Amino acid sequence: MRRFTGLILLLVLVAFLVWGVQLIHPFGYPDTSDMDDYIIQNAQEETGSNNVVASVVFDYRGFDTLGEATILFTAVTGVLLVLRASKRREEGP
Amino acid sequence: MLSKIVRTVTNEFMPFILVFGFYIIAHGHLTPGGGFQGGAVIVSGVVMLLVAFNHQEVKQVLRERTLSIMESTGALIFIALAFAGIGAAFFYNFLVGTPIFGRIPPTGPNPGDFWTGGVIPLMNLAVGLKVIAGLSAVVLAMAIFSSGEEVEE
Amino acid sequence: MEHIPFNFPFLAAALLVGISLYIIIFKKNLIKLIMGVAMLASGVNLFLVALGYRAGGASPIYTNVLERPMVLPVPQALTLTSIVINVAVLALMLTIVIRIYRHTGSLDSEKSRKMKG
Amino acid sequence: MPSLITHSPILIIAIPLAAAFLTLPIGMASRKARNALVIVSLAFVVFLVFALARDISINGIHVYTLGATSPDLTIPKGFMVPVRIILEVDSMSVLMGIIWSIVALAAAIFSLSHIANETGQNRFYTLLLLMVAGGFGIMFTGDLFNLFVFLEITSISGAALIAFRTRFADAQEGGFKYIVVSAIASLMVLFAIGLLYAQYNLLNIGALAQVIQYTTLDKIALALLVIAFTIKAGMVPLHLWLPDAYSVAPASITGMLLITSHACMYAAFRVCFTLYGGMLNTPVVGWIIIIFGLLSMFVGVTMALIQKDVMRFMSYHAISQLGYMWVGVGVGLAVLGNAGLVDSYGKAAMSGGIFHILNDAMYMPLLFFIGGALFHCTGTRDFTQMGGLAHKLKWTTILFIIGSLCISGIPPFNGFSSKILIYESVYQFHPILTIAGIIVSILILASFIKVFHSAFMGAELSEYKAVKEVPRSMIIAMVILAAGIVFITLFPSLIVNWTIHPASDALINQGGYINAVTGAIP
Amino acid sequence: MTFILESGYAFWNPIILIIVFIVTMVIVYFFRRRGQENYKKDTDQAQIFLCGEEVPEAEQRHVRAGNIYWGFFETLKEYYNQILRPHTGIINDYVLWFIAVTAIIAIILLIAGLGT
Repeated sequence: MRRFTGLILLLVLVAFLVWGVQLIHPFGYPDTSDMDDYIIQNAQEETGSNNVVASVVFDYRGFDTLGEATILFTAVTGVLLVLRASKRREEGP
Repeated sequence: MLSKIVRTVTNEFMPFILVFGFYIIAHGHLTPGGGFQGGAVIVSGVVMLLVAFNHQEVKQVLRERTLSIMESTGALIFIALAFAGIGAAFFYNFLVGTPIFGRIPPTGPNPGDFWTGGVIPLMNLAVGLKVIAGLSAVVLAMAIFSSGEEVEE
Repeated sequence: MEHIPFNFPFLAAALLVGISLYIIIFKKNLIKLIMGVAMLASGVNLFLVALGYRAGGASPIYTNVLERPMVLPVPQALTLTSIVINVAVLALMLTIVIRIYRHTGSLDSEKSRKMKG
Repeated sequence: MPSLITHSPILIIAIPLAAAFLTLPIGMASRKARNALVIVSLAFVVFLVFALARDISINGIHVYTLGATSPDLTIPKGFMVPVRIILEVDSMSVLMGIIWSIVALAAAIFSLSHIANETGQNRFYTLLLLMVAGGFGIMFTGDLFNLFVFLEITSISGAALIAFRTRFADAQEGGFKYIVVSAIASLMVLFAIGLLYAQYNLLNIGALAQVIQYTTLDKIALALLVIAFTIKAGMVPLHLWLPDAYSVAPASITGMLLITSHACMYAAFRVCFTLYGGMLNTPVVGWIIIIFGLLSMFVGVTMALIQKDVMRFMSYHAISQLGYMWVGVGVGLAVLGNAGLVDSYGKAAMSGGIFHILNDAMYMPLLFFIGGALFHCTGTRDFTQMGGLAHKLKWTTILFIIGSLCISGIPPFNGFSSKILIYESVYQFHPILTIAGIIVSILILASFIKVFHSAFMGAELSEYKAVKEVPRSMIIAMVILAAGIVFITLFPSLIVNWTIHPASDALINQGGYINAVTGAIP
Repeated sequence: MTFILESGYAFWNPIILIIVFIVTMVIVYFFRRRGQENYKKDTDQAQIFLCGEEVPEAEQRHVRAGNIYWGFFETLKEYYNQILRPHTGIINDYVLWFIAVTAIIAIILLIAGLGT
């Protein structure tokens, strides 16, 4: 019963997604690209970087990258927190 | 610990992996790549060390405490670079036009100049340091924990 | 370049999302569940990076490139961010699963459960 | 000082981040210095949030463009749409920010002694600060992808903190459930962002709201976004993970996790009101939100009645309280297309819902902290085993009485002052909603009488002879929240006029939000 | 005037309620003072009478939470059986609910959009 209902609802959702992605612009021909064109044209002048993706990652959307670096930091801290020794070792002087 | 062939090959390959990783980090503003990608390349070398030798030997070189401090340092450098532009706005690329990484390349395709990009190369380095330390710490901690020992606090 | 019928790359991303949701719902093994989450992340990343493609475009890097239209750079940056985020999520998930296995000796989502109701 | 205000949106996010990166190196050197760093940075953030709130009440929406030559240059010169990430703080965001900063400070103070005997404290505080930064990011950002990033920061740090007590198997299980649910929800958010980006090539909420068409793709994106935020907020029938995760976390973290629930609820409202806004002129979305709210109220309280674990009991009550807010704001959303109805009762309903967020954020963490204090003293979370604790825990008992009277809406406490706003305005929309609210309120009182009788009343039990009053820092944290309750109780109209009505106006005023981003076109 | 919260139809004044509370307390106190004069505190009069049985210790008399509202739960047994069914505690089911609700909401939104 659970399997059947789950499968039906999953298929409904996937059908929506498949139908939805058919409505997007044809692959390779974006309808609008104002923001990206602006970045492609002005990235070299504004950030001095040849790599436009790097200028997006570290300048135009640098705050996302700070968040991303923070997430990595969070995950590493979390991993070390979860795997830590639960009893304190006898501490020296 | 794996066979002698694996260990020898690991030893021989390690410098190349390091050089390649640092190349990717340092040229992040000119070619595909950057701090995350280069850091991941170097960490793959660390994983290779962990597979070839066991974690006790790796632990003598890389301690979790050192790695944690390295990671915090990387993150601090990154956020400090972001803060440094606060005269205009947070994350302002304040080095463009200055002697340090400040050259502006000609618009359009060009051969590429290393001293460009403003804070981008510096941020790449900070992120690279952070990724190397962080992912190494994760892999090392998992290796230590799954061998039954305890990870230090 | 000819127009690809059925928006095939987008379709692949949507189906990948569907398959991974199937895995997450019906596989009781926690490691398989994590693999499902990883696949879901790949599906979404594929979708994002496919959005930015421009027919016949070059990669958006000016170093030694020919004069051609460039693909959109923002989706690539978003995908880069998203990949790193998913690496972090997976690392933490695997760690917690290791701990769960230590405690309960089981990787089955039904047998290792302690809380209900 | 003016420049401090100008930069305050980013400073509020960046100071906890920088403090988090510093916590580990400093904590290795000295424990006291680390505690001081945590408390001082959070206190400074509280100050900044209040300064920002004052500025917003005078000057309107505060916009901050990251990486531009000037923070108020939202759109590059000679261009039409924003390119960079923009932080946009209006009255609603800053209200959430005030709540979050106070609760985070209280939680940090509470943790000082609550986890004093555990290992891994440096990393605990690091994650706590990261969670604070993530929560502020969700509340203040004006960019959809940035919202996703901060959502992930809060969920990852939250999951690691839930699994903090590694010696318990159920803590690991709760953390795992939380992170799986969060990861899937965030990926759905990302998919929806992709759908929106594909059509409009924009990521900024204000700029998107200007051009959005409500096509089929937008509808699918709306469903994905709203349901993803709903599951993160923990509404019935998507609440199943919430008690599992909340009941096993350290109590201070549970209080903070509740506010991340509020933050996700805020994100859902932001999507409905600001991103789609005028497009949703049918009451369908409003009714969806109301039905989620009604289900949460009922199922939450009835499930709470049969619980035996004190933290689980509180978590189900948290779900039921979230229901009130969704009903209140949902009524406002349902009548959004009709300006006359909005003026006659829609805005009052929204004010009630938003006021309830503020009240809930004061008493619910207080109750969670009391649950943690009971666990701290007795070593168990099962309140059927407790009894007679009022003899020993005088402060805790008084605070518990305050909290439980608040949550069940007994006059004169503030719990009822927001419920009366909800009841009266919602009654005109549909009387059954008010009746449901009153019945749920009665059941809440009944369940709290049960816990109070079982845990605090009765003779002193022999196994708890050695129990002492909880440490001072825990009491200070609880008293901070209780002081908030008393303040709101005594001056309800002050709070409502200064913060709540501007917040509900800010949610309704979609044009103002858009103008703050795109209005500055030269 | 800052104490009064007006909702448009009614008002809410905590000060009045606090005064009412205090007045009630005073009245209750007077009633209590007028109580039985012949009640003596430390005699057998104050002892519990349990049909002549041995009275258990104070600790044993404490009514635990599990025993409170027994009748309520007995009446609503069927409701609780139904409501506890989805609370399985299995993570897969949680995600299934998520997918199910998303699919249903998407259908509702699309159908609602057809009319306009």
